[in-house]
Formats: sequence, structure tokens, C-alpha cells
Amino acid sequence: MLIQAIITGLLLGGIYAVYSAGFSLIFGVMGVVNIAHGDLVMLGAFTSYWLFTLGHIDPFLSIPFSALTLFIVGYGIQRLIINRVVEAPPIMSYICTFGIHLIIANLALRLWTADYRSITTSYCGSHLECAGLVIPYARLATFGMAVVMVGGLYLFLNRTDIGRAIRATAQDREMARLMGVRANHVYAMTFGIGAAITGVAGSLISSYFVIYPQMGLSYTVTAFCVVVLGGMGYIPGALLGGLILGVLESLTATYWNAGMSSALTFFILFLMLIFMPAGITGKGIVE
Amino acid sequence: MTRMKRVTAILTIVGLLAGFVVVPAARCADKIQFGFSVPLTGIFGKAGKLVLDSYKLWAKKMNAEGGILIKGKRYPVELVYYDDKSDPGVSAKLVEKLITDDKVDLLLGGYGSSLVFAASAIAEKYKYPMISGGASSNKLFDRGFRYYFATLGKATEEVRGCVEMLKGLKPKPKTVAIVGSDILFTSLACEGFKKYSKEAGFKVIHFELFPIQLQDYTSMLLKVKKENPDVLLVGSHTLVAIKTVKALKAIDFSPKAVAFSYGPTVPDFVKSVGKLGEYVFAASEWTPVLPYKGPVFGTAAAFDKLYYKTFHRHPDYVEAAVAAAAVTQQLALQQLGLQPPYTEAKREALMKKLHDIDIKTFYGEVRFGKDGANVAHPPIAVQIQHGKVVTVYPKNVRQTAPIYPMPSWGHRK
Amino acid sequence: MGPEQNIILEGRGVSRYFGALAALSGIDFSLYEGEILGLIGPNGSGKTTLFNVIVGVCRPSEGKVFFEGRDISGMSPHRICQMGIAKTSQIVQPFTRMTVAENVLVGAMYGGGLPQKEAWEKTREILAFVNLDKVMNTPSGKISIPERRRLELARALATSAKVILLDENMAGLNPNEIEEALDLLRAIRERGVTLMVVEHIMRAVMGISDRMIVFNYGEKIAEGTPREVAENPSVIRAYLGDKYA
Amino acid sequence: MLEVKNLNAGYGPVQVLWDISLEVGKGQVVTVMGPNGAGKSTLLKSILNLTTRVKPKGEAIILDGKDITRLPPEMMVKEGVAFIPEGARVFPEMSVLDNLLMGAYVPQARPHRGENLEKVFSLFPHLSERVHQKAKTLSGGERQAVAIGRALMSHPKLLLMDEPSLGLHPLLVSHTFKAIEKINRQGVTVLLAEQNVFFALEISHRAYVLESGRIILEGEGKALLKEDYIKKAYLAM
Amino acid sequence: MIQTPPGRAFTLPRKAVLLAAAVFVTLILVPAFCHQGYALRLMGMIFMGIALASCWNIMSGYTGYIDFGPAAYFGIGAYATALLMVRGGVPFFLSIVLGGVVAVAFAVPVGLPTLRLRGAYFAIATFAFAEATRQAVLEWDRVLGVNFFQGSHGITLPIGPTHQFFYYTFLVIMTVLFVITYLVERSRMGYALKAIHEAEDAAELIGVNTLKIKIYAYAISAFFTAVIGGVDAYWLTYITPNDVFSVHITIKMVIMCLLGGMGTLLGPVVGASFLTLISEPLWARFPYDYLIIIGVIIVLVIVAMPKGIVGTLLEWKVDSRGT
Repeated sequence: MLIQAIITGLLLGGIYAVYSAGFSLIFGVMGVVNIAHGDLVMLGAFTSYWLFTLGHIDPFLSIPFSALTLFIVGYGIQRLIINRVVEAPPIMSYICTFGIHLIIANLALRLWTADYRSITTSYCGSHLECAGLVIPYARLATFGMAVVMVGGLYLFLNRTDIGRAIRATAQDREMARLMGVRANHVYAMTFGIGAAITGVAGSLISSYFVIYPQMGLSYTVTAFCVVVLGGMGYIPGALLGGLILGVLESLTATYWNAGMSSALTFFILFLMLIFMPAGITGKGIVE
Repeated sequence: MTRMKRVTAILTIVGLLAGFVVVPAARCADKIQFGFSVPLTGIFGKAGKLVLDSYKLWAKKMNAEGGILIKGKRYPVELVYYDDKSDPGVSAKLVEKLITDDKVDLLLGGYGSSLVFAASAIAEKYKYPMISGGASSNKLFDRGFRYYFATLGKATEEVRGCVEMLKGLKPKPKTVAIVGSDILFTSLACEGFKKYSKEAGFKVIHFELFPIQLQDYTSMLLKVKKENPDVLLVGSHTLVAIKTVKALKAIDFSPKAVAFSYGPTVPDFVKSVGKLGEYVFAASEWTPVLPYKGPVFGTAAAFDKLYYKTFHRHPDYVEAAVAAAAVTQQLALQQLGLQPPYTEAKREALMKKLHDIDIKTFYGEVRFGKDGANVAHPPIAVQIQHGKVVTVYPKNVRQTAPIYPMPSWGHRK
Repeated sequence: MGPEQNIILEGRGVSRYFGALAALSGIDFSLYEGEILGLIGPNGSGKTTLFNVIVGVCRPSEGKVFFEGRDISGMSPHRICQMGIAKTSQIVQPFTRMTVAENVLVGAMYGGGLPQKEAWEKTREILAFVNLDKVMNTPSGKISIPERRRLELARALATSAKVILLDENMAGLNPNEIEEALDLLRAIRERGVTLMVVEHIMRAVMGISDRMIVFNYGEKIAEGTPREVAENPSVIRAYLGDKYA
Repeated sequence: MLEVKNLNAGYGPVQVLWDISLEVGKGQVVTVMGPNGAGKSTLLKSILNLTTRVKPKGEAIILDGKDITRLPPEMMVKEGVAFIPEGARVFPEMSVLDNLLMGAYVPQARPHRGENLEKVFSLFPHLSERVHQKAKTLSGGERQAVAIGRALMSHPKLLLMDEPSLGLHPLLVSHTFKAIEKINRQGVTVLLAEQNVFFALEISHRAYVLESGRIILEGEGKALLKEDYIKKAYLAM
Repeated sequence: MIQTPPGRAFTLPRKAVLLAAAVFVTLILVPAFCHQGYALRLMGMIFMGIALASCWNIMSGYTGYIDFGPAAYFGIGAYATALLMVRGGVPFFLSIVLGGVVAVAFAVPVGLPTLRLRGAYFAIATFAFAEATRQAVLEWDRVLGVNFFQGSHGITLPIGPTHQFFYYTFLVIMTVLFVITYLVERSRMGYALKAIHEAEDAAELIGVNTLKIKIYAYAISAFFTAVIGGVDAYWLTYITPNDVFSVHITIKMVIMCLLGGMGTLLGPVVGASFLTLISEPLWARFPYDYLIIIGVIIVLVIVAMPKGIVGTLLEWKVDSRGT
């Protein structure tokens, strides 16, 4: 029972990690708390949904499409809107991204109605059973993808020129510009990449969570928790934070009460901010 | 521009607000305006749209006949409605607007218990009868209101049919687990499941409510699986039902029966989960196969047909209850011969009439108790069989026998 | 007025570490009532850190600071300010959207503990004293650099401080302005305020200080009158390198 | 090589520089001296277009005959201008290697990464032992070396240096200046803003004295040392 | 000799105060001439919006600490009032004041640690607090096996008196908040709040006990938010945790204040009136596009006039005076 709960939690945590990694990246580089983040998950999920419904493309295969779509969306949002408030006091970026949330979520509602949708693939629900433990294949694959995505993002930031430019811009925007980095472009790239990986998360969840236009905000909130747990702006922290949160929720739901899991999450989030603002890893950005 | 002038300008705007007096809309005496607030956006936006469609269908039907026939004269129906954004405060504001600003003749009910709560309080204050077809919280009826009615049964009653059906099955289930999301409607359904399960002699071995935001149900259901109940009862709406079914499959948990309070009857459900939705039970108040019949829409099947023709989808029991609410008010007006304009005295007469009304409609019999709840309506149970919603209880109206026990996941095609 | 021999502020073995780096190690110092004490040393030698420790911005890792005989180490900055120690910052931080007068007023009300009415009187008096009365109603973001420097001083004065710590208050001023600033510092001393001055402009600090302390690498390497300090070989080495020592 | 004419600049509404004109000849080291806050850093930043230009009339910044007055800062490095800021300002959370590689971010510098890295390591041999160390863990002198190396990685024609001696141990200061001299001999023109007049003037061909945002004096390197004004202002003699 | 006291650049001249008083008197008289329930309710809602935005303004507008959790106090106030009235039979007005006191009893211990956080951390911490409170109220009964908050079943209040009653109640609360904001702005505390906003460390260095001042502002804000929550509960007659602790309440407060202008006296008044007045025709005509339009307006305001309506006007004024 305990092991099952932990495994379930880890599998869930992997998903949390992917969509939180994008959030963490955007915060770490630009200091923007992206309230529209969950809507990017929603857009990714819908991309997969439509490809599945109209083109019979498996959600796992639609990952490149949703990554590309979301990259374009993210790049555009940053270039057109957020670049104009990135130097302003942080409240501006919160409210601005909230405005963007309203626009995206309600446009989606307009286009796709409020229907609850979900993708039921042929292999949906088939699972691995060993030693009395149940491990759904789709989730296992998702978990694998999650680890690959977060690891890939980490490597991308550390090993490539653009990744290096992103980190440099985050640490000292002016100096980075003097190295020839077009800061606005790099910011837009960052947002695009953050959005793309979030879109991937959307595709990954599309096969086992329910998709609807208003789903975004709750994903944003989870991303808050994950990122604070792992250390804001620290990408590997998102993986750790996601896994911890997943296991925590699973354990509370298993041994106590599912109702308490979210109260407990917020309580822990609150305590973390007060006592360990840099997260469990101690590597988050602290203002 | 000096600061003084600017401040003056701003204060003038406030002053203008103070003088905010809305010119009453020009009225036309030979039609009847029905006003309602309904959630078109926000969390209830999806369901609210169904309510709106239902009223539109009714209005269209009436107007096709030239209007409601009252004392030999036909009065066309006009609907005046606003989106309350799923916000109770807005709902209250809108009902007040409908009454005092738009000066509508009569009201119709909205959707969602907390919204209807706020709206009906305003209706009560202004003495406007309100019949709701989209809210069933028990508490709505505990307030001693005289002007509030509902065609739906109380939320806890709704699930009675399901439990009674389970009681009659062979082999009789012994243990049940009840879970549900923690919003008013679904938690009341859980209460109802608990109450009737005890009455039916089932042992409730698990009872748990979870937050509506809960993203992943697997942990919670794994816990239930460990307790191995015969039946899983879920206080649900569509989203919860879809998530539950998918999680059940993911963890390979197949109790002998799964019953939902709401959700599987909504077309989204089968569309989303496909074959996974087979064999689940759901509570209902109405299905098109029922042998009900009445004025306006004719038989239940006729209503279904008309609805499908208009909106290209089949109505669920909420849509039927909503249309029935409008029909009930219409019949009361016709029986009383009350012609517009509707003064306070006429509205009071209407309210009194509704308290003794006993009519038969496509939705079944409508008879309100002292508290305004519909007491004549028997709860129904349905099951998903071959991707279709079929009525399996009560026995006298059922289309087919329930399939029980549900085949386990591994034994399905 | 020469320095009296009353110690008003005293540090004993004050150390401050940032991680492994010792920004201050074991500093002892005494500030006598009424004097002007100059603190010099190359950048990063610990002068600003010492100021921050005195006013409570950071706690001393070791050692204690006494003000009028009371241990003030570890107290919060506002408390220390209310007791009578004010500091001006190297980087001027005016409340840019408030007027010059309001900036000073905050100091008079909170640091000086005056009710609003008296605080206004005090503000006016101080603004006239530092020659800012003409710009008193200008938003403080819009005044010139010398004016900003004087505003920093005025805010510190408004708190009725007995000791004011000046952190490079003359940076960015031209020689004429430096002369004026020095005159102002002397006038402040005449008001009975004890000053502790960190300054890079040697000429200025040499000219005004009664005594000086020289820092290097977080340690005190010399102490004495300006002349004694200027002739101290270790000081010359620290400043100009071995070649000139 | 670099010609600045009638530059008026500052930050936002605050003007810091008034009518600055100066020239830097090819292959020279030119120093701008002046007290703290006189506007030396602002001058360098203005050349890089990082400040607000005030009252733009007849101002011009010409590099090798090309007008770069209004070029955005991120284009400067492509024109061959590299900047070493006050206090080094390395990217603290990045490794030494990443810092150096950032210097070679512009496309034209990327192919020369290898050779430039070698050049930097030969100039500052101890850096090669610390390539994977995070920059924030370095000492002041090492950071300065990284900053200089980072600037060299872009293969610059002109190097702008802001107070390279700031906060450094005197021994390291002379190292730094020796490095600057070496770099200059390899053909890089250097414009230096410096307080430490002895070291700076030792290696400079020409110098300007900046006070309160205006140039008040200019002359040949070591000759300036003899000026009374310098003695008085900076040596308090 | 200086005639007028210096430093009044950011407060109202005396004539404007008189004008405001005149507006107040007019507003008192409105219900005598206008019996229309909807108009009065709409105005009541505007007053409530102004009052809520003012609460947020006192804390976040002046200090720059972005509070994302005022819904916690709104809900606490609503629940305290409901429970006191329904269970304790306490009269309404006493209940809302006690609700405010309960909120303060929460605000102080919550504020002490959170107000040490800065930027996004404070915002997220307050948000977490509000969500935790909502969940706690929702789960309380079930977890402890009691029958107190009634979880998602909510609490029914007696039907309130006439709409004039609520009109006046909100008018009074709004006016009190307006006057408090005005007084705070001119008081010692107002200067300290602005100083904290501009340069908190510098403020601390010249003797401002910044934590204490922030706690005061937070507590005042919490008190009135709770009072308004209490009145709203009575107005709606029925509350559930999901409605009164809703993040939408917070969002409304923030947006109204931001549109009008943070840290200005008239900002909340203008922002709340503006938002309500443009909303009314918008949602009626475009129920589905309404929120998209609001989203676009928010983004445009943030990009084009980040200081809000009042802040932008003030800036023009300062500029035109300066040149």
C-alpha cells in the first residue's frame, strides 16, 4: 500500500514537474509569475486532443506539434506584451499575465465550448502489474517523458549557446546585452521554450486527465507549489518539487483524506515561503 | 487643466452615478416577459447553457402557436436573460435588475444551487414566484420561502432510485463505498447515498469527500480498492464522473457496480470515456422513454425528438426539468386565467395556485410540497449499455434489466 | 571645539563574515563625542560593512557595539536610529515620489519621534540649514546630485541623531561642491552631532577629520591624526602599492 | 579609432555628462580619470548607448569611421567594442568557462573560440585550473581576470574598461595593468576609466580628466602626472 | 514665511474635500428619489467594489506589497458574521464588527512572518494562506467530526432588510474607508507607507519600524475586508467557502485598484466605478466575449498606463507643472 502510494505519487509528480519547469524557467529568467501558465497546459492538451480526434494521432506523437504551437504562442506573448512590462514593478507582470489568462481561457471557451473532453486511447488504462503494484503504462511513459524533458531543459540551458545566453540574461541583463545578446529576443525565446515544455505537459496529460477551457488556473496554482518547494527559478528543483508534491498528495489521499491534501499543500507552501524561501534545494532565487 | 478641475471631473462621474436612474423600457402589453439569470460563463457555464436552450425551446414552441393562450387571448413569450457569470452576487443583482429595471412580468429559475439561493432570495423579497429546474440543494427548501419551487427532487432524494435499484439486484451487494467532490450538489448526493444505503441495509465501509480541484483520483481510489466494496457510489458531476472512470481503469478497480449521481447522462461522458463508460449507473429524474405525457410538449419522447431536432443533441433530465418548470408556470397561469400585466396580487394568486397545483406533463407529475419541492416525482436509475443511456429502474418503466455485476476490466472486450 | 573625551560609540572585536569571507575581523574602535572620525581604506576593505553593523543592517558575527554604554548589537535598524544613530547611504535612496520636504519629514517623525506638526517645523528648519528650502516641494526624484547628497544628510539630521555615519557622502561632487559639503559637515558638528565619515576623496577626509582609522582587508591597519596616518608606511602601501612605500 | 563629439548624457531626467568630446587613436591606451561619481562610468556606458542621451544635438560617436551613436548596446560587440564593467560583473551563477564562452556569443567570434580561449588562459594561467568553478566563488582578482577574458573572447578592436583596479589587492592591480598593457600590445585599443592614476598613467598614451561630468584637462600620459592639479586632487599633497 | 504646509502635493485640496462631502450628501439622498431596486443594488455593488479596492489599496497600493490573499479575510468576515448571527443571535452590526476583529486576530500572526517576505514570495504566500483557509473551512467539520462550518453545504442567513439598508451600509463603509485612506495618507503612517514602497531599507534606517507599519496596514485592510465580507454574506443570504473565499474576490480587488491607480486616494473610487460601469453594458451585450474584452482592457492598461487612471492623470499634472 505504501509503495503503491509512493509510486502513484511519483508518477503524478513527474507531470507536475514538467509543467512547473516552464513556470520556473520563466520566473527565473524574467521574474515573471506567469498566471496564464495553466492556460498553456490547456492549449497543449487541446492541441493533442484535436490531433487525436481529427487526425487520429496518438497523444505521445503529437508532442512535437504542441511544443511547436506553444513555442509560437509563448514567443508571441512575450514579444508583444510581456516585454513591455518586464522592467516594471512585478505586480504589473502578475496582472498582465492574469489578463492574458482571461483572454486565452475565454477564447478557448468561445472556440471549443465548455465541454469536458478527454482522449481515450486504445491502451488507456492498460497497466503493468508486478508484486501487487499497479503501474499504468501511459503514466509510466509520461513519467519517463517528464524526466527526459526536465533533464533536457537543464542540459539545454547549460550546454547550448542560447541556453547560456538565457542564463546570462537572467543574471545580468545589461552585461548580456553587451555580449551581443538581444535581450528581448532571448526573453521571448525563454518564454517560448517555457511554453513549449508546458505544451508538452499538456499533451502528456491529455490522455488521462480531463480537458476543458477553464482548467488552467488550478494548474497554475500547482505550479506555484511545485516551484516554491523546489526553489524558484532552479530547474532541477522543479523535478524534485514535483515529485515531492506528487508523493505528498498521494500519501495524504491514501492515509488520511483526499480533502486534506490540498489544504495541506497550501499550508506547506505557506510554511516553505516563510522558513525556506529558497526551496528544499536551497537553490531558488530569493529576493 | 488644473488639479481642481480634474478632481471635479472625477467627482462629477461619481455624482452622475448618484443620479443613475434607468429609464424603464417601453412595454408592450400583449406579450409576457419572462426574466431569468443563468450562468453562461464560469464554472456553471456549461450547464447554464443547457438551461437557456431549454427555455428557448419552450418559448419557440409557444410562439409558434402564437403565444400562451390565456382566457381566449394569445400572449407571445419573450425571454429576458443575463449571464450571472456563476457568481451568486451577480445572480442576485440580475434578478433585482430584471424585476426593478427591466420590469419583467414573471421569473424563471436559473441553474446552480448557490446561484439560485441568492436569486430566489430576491424573488421572495419582491414576491415573484420562481420555479427552478436546475437546482436541488436541500437547503433551498429549508428557508420557509413561499415563492420558491423546484421541479427537481431534493438532491439527496435524487439518488434514491439508484440505491433502491441496487437493493433489488442479485446477488444483493453488501458493502458500499461513497466518494464525492466537495461542492454543494455533489456532497448532498453523497449524503443521499449514505442515507439510502443505510436504509437499504448496505454497509457503508468508506465515505470520503475530496476537493473539486483534485487533479488525480488514483490515490484516493486505490485506498477504496483496498477496502474492496461491492459497490462504489460517487457524488459527481460530469467532470468527476469522467475522471473517476478513467482512474478506475488505470488502477484496475472494478467493483460489482459503480453509480454516479450525475454525469453519465451528459453526452460529454460517453464521448470522453468511450467504452470505459459501459455499465456504470447514474441517478436521473427523467429519461425520454418514460411514459409521461402532458400538454405543450406531449410525451416525453416527443420532447426528446423536438429537442434533438432543434439542438442536435438529446436532452438530459435537467433540460427536461427546466422546460417542465416553465410549462408548470404556464399551466398555472392558464388555469387561473391570469392575463398580464401581473400585479403583486396576481403574482400572489399564482404563488398560491402553484402550491396546490397537480398536473401531468411530459416530465411526469408535478406537485409541490409545502416547502416548494416537487414531491410527485420518482427518482430513476439509468445505466450505460452499448454507449447508450438506458433506463433500468423503476421496474415498471425500465427499458431493460440492469447488467450486474459489472464485468471486471480484464474481462471486457 | 575639540573632541571631548567622552566615548559615545564603541566597538569591541567586531567581526562580520559573509560565508568564508571576513569582511571585518576583530575591529575595535571608539568614537568620542563631538569629533569627526574619518574612515579610509581601499574599496572592499570593510568600511561600509562596519557602518552596516553599527546601524543594525547586519548583525556582527562576533563582537559587540556599544552606544552611550548600551549594547546595541543585533538591534533592528529603526530602533538604533531612534536611539540616535543615523546613516547616509553611498547609493542615495530618496523616496522619489515624495517631495524633498516629505522625505525629511519621515525622518523627523519616526527617527526623531516628533508629532507631525513639530516634525514639519523641524523639517523646515533642517531644510533651511542644508540649503534645500528652495526645492522642498519638488519630488525628490527630480533634484540634482549635490542636492540629493544634502537630502541624505537632512534626513539623517531630522532623526535628531547624536551620531551620523556618512558613507561617501561626497561622491560625485566637484571641488567647489566638496568645499560646500565640508563646510556643511563642520556646521553639523557645531550642532553637537558626532560624525563618522567614510570617504574616498582623501583631500576632503584629511581636511575635516579629527582622527582617522585606516582599513585594509577588513582589518584596522592604522589609527591617528590625519598627518600620522598619511605618513604611515602601511597606509601608503595599501593605497599606492609597494612601489611607493 | 574612436571619436566622441559633444556627448550629453545621463540617467532618466538626471544629466551627468556635459559636452564630452574625446579621441582614442588606434592601438593606444587612453585613460579617463576623475573622482568617484565624476561620470567616468557614465561616459563608458554612454558610448555603449546604455544611458539616456540628453538634448541630442550634434553628438556623434564614431568608431573606425562608422557612426555608432545610435546603435543598440547588443550590436556594439559586433562592431568590435567590448566592455569590462566596474567590479567585473561576471555572471555569478555560471562557470568560468561559461562566462568566457558568453564572451564569444556573437556569431563572428564563435569560430575563434578555441584560439581565443587559449589566449585568455595564456594571459591568466590560473584561470585554466578553475574552468568549472562558479564565478561567484572566485576572488576579486580572478573575477577581474574572467571579465577581461570574457571581453577578449569577442575578438574586440576596442576595449572599454571601467575601473579595473577597483577593490583589488595592490599586487593584483599591477597584474591587471600588466595584462592590459599586454593586450594593448597585441593590437587592441583600450579606453580606460580609472581612479588609480599612477598605474593608469603609467601605461596610457593619453589621458582626460573628468570632473562633475565635464572634461577639464587632457594630455599625454605621464606628463599629466606632473600637473599640480592631479597631485592635489588625487594624492592630497 | 510659507503659508500652506509643504508636501501636500499628493493629497486633496480643501475644496475637493468639500466637494467629496457634497457628493456624499447627494448619495445619502439618492434612495429618497430613486426606489428602483436594481439601480440601488448596482450602486451598492459599486460602493462595495470601491470599499474592497480601498482595503487593498491601503495595504498593497501604498506599500507595494502585493497581497494576493484578501479573499481569506473576506471569507473570514462572511463566516464570522453568518455564524454569529445564525448561531449566536448576535445583531448584524455587532456581528460584522466582531467579524473584523476575528480577521485582525488572523492578520497579525499571519502578517508577522509573511510581511518579511518580498516580491513574488509575499504574493504567493498570501495566496497560499487564502487557499489554505478556504480548504480548512471546507474540511473542518468532516475532519474534526463536528458540525460547525458545514463545509460545502454552506450557511443560510436570514433574509436581509430592504435594499436601502445595504445601500446605506455600503455607503457608510465606503465613506469610512475613503476618509481613513485620506487620513492615513496625510498621517505619519501614510508617509511611512509610501517610504516603504519607495525604499524600505532607507525607511528603516531613518527610524521607521517598517514591519510594524506594514502589520498595521495589513490589519486595517483585513478588518475592513472582513466587515465587507460580513455585509455581503447578509446581502446574499447564503454563503459557501468556495464563494466567499474565492480567488475571484481577490482578483476583483486587485484589478479595480490597479485600473484606478495604486497608492492614490481616488484610485479605488475611479477603478471600481469604471470597471463596474464598463462591465454592465459589456456583459449584457457580449456574455461570451465579455471576459476576453476585460482581459484585453487589463493588458492595454498595464502596457499603456501602468499607473492606472488616476496615477496617469496625476503624472500628467506633475509633468505639466514641471515644465
